[in-house]
Amino acid sequence: MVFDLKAATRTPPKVVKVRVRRYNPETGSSWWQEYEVETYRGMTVLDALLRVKAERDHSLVFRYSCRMGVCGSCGLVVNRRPRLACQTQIAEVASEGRPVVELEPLYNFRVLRDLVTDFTEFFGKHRAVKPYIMRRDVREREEPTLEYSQTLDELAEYYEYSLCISCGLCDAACPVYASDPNFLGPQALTQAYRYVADTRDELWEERLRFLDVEGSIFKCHFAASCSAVCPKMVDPAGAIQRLRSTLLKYKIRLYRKTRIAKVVPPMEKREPPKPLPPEATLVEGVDLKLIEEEKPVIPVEKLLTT
Amino acid sequence: MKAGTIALIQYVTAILMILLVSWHVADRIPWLHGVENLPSTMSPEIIYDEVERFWPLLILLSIAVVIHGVNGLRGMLLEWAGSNERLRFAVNILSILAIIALLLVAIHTIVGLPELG
Amino acid sequence: MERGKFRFASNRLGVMASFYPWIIDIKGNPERVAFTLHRLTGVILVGFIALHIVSTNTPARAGWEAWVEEVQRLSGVNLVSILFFIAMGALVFHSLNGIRLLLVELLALGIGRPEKPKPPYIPPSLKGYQRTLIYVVFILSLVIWALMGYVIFLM
Amino acid sequence: MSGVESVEHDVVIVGSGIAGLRAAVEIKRVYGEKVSVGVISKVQLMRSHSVAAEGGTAAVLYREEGDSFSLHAWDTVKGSDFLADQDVVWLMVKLAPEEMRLLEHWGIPWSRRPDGRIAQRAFGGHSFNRALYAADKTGFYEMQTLYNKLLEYDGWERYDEWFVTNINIEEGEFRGLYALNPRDGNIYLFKAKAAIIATGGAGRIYNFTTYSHSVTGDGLAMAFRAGLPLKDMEFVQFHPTGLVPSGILISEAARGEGGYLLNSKGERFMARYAPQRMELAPRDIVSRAMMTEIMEGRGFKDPVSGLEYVLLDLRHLGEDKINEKLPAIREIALKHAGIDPVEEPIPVRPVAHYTMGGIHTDTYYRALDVEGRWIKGLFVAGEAAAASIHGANRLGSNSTTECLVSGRIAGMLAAEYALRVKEARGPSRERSLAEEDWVYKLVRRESGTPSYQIRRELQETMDTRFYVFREGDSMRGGALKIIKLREAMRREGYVEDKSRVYNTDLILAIETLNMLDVALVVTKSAIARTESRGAHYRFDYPRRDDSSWLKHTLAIRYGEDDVSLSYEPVRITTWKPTERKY
Repeated sequence: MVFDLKAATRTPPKVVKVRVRRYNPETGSSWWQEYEVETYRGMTVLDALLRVKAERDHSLVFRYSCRMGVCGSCGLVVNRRPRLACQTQIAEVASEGRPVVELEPLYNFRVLRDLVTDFTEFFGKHRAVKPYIMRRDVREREEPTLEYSQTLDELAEYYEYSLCISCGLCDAACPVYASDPNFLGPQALTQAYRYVADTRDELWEERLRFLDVEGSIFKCHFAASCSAVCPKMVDPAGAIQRLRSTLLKYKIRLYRKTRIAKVVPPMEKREPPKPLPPEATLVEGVDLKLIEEEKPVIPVEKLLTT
Repeated sequence: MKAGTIALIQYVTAILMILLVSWHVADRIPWLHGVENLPSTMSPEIIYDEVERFWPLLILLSIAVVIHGVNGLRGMLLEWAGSNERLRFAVNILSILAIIALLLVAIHTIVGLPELG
Repeated sequence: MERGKFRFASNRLGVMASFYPWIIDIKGNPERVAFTLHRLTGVILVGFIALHIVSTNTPARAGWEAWVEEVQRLSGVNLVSILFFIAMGALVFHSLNGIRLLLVELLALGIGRPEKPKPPYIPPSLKGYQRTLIYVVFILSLVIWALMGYVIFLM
Repeated sequence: MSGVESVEHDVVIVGSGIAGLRAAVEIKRVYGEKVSVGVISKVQLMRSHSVAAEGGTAAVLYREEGDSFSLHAWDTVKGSDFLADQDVVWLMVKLAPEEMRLLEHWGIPWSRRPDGRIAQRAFGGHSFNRALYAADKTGFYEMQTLYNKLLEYDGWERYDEWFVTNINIEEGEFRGLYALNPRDGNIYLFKAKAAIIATGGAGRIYNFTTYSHSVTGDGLAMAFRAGLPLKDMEFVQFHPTGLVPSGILISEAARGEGGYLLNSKGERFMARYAPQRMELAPRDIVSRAMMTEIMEGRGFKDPVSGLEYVLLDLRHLGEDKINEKLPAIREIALKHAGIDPVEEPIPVRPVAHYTMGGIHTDTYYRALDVEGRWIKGLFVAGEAAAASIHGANRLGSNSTTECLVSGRIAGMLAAEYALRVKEARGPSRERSLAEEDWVYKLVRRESGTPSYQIRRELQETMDTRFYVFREGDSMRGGALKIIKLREAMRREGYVEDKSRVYNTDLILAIETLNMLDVALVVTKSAIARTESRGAHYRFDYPRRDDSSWLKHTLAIRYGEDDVSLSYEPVRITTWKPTERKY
């Protein structure tokens, strides 16, 4: 999301009206409820909600956890724009002229109660794109000798897309996701591209082939709302365009992944180990060199039978 | 058909159309034909001449345009159909029928063009 | 493991999201407007093409006289010519924006390179040259459309 | 309600942070379909507090360049103020490098050197550049990698947002646990052959803390209620740099990359306290230095919250270096305090950051009772465990390493144990009904004190009386206060929301009960330890006292509002305790 530094550092209006679209699953009724909240400079939407819950209405339900913008729990719609409650300053969304903060549950998700939405489908779609490294050298992958080599340029190719915190804001903003329940959605597709672009992934062809279906990348038509609302600057719109371009080139045999990461060679230069400081006094009879070279053993049999 | 193949067709027809449609539209510019207004560029003589000389291009244009258009609409209808399999099937069948019907009309236009009286 | 006794509500925006961009706050997102217009003009054009193909069939079906008569309906300001004018506007925008989309979607051009986030956190695809192209498309469409209007209505 | 529905798995994992996920991945990748796993988490998977770890993960990666296991072990032991059990430290140090390479093979974007190898950087208390990092979102990437890796496998079930209320231990054996399903408000019994508790620490007993709102010490409290001993709970680490006023962590990487700490006179005051390491001295030393500066009047005061602070200055690093190495810190300062570190220094003060203590375990993360017998089928991993790697003070970047290593060991042992046991034994029916009653009696009450008020008072008490500097009388006052709050919560704790779906009001009330349990143990253990060691610093006993206090505290439940303390010797296998100086 384009970050408006000036708006965020302003002082918000003294009192704002927090309007919440609530929903009760036991009766199936939905209504708007309004709370007045006193603000201070630096107050976020989450702070306001927490204050309402603690002091005004204990039955208001919303998700939150880390309050520092990395866990992705608190995605909701603030004044008709999907945002993270914890990193949206009241001052950004309310002004003296319109001291109102309208909160709705994330669009395009099922509402469970008040501002809490159902992420089952979302996580399922994330899983459907196989978001993990696939390799032919399975043995090396599970019993590593050394690390796979990856240069800074190769890292930069996918790094941006790996920042995704699965908050669901992109899917809430996407116009295609809104009308087509089969669409995988920007979040899942971005993760698919993150692994296509990663040099460590070897079975990219398989990934491209199963993405070549209805409801996948070809439903995207670059409304770019996903990138516009992404709180972590993941740029799903860019990723999907690259993924589509890659897939189409691959279909007409113009694309091959040229660089597949290999395990780095063992290090040649040898330096003597840095000595321990003089105050490290050993217990009598201990040979540090021996312990240093010892392999760690876990006596499973003994542990589980006693 | 694979979704990627359909998408490729959509893009290829798009490229074709950018060329063909601009030609097709440009041909209606009155000054090119030295006439006063738009309807005059569509006089039987000009049209007949055009079809005689460029009929393969016109056929190509109509194929591209019909496929691109109907397929585009199909995409939107499929979104609306969601996961209702019967609706999806109906949309796909109707699209194919629409493409065939429109192409038949277009071909008839060219094949059945009467001699200038 | 859910029991049936609770009702959970769908919050999908539905087809409206495609045709009414302001259903969400789209500040800093002209791509969304272009997307909506592209869809809208697409629908208009499908209708126009169907009609166009049927109407150009007139000479083959009913002879040249009928054709001349039909063409004459386009002169002056009337329902047919106004609809034709709208279709032409749709055509211009759809083609120009289509060129931009071909660059972006087919060739992944104009959307910048992946980069690490830094303030003020503008995603690469929103600051690539496709953004400039959007404004070019909007302005150029209007200019060409106006010219077409001159040809259709004023000559 | 006719009894409690039950769910059965071979292994249940409570908590889905790095340790919990690592355990699940270990079971799935080695034992595959043979062992079914249930992952229960009070938040959605991928949202645990582990995502907030920023700085790095320590491991000896390149011994060719002069690092050695001995050095890493020594740094850890010295950092712990010699309270660490040295055999566990060795185990962690030895297993760490493979964990790093496994993660690398599974897709984590470690920051790299230009030649394609993994980059490492300096970290407080480590005498070698051995902290691996992925920009400054290391914990987040480890979570993401493990979570994505887990998605590769079948035969496991996720229980997102299910809130575990109690674990059941009968006859020295794990016999199932209870969890509240938020979608229908029912309590389910989880029967399993083995369980792994990986619920993390208890930092939310403080208000000024770096922890997520979800870290309320639930696992520790459950174990405490089940009669298990909690070890070394008096040791709560204070990170030197928490953003004022929200408490959001400003990673140690900020100082690792060369940030200065300044007092109100503009001096780099660390020169007086740790002339060699300066800002990179261990956390407890930096925290105390900052508090000394503030108490001697060389700090600033925040007008809104009333918190006093010093400044962390990054301006000399320049915009490019900040954007390259510390993007998250700049983002946090901008979005949560409206401060651009490129132009202004950041206000910081010590903040509750890590619970060194936890559920008593042995070297291999098996949960033990107070006599040292294994509770069959029960394992503990991550921050919730106190195998005692961190002793009295944790070294930066050792926590994620421990989470990975302990997750692996616990996962492996739990799966092996599950394969050896024929069937999962559950509790008696009466026990299950009692559980329903325990949870819903809060909802049935018609009036009383809301849990928010009690929680706030608890946090205030902890913030003022159990902070960086502690003192006997003040702590005793705090303990009395906490006992009063416990009584208030028991007698008149009130849940206004009567709904069955997503009743977060109820969950907050149970959390408050848990927090009070943990706080009680912290206060009692802290009052008893009459010395200063690592993170536990007392004005009235400012010296370390090895002759009487080189031992672990074990606290078990005793009556309603008391704990009984016993002590266990530290396992010193390699190095003798010496004075700790930097």
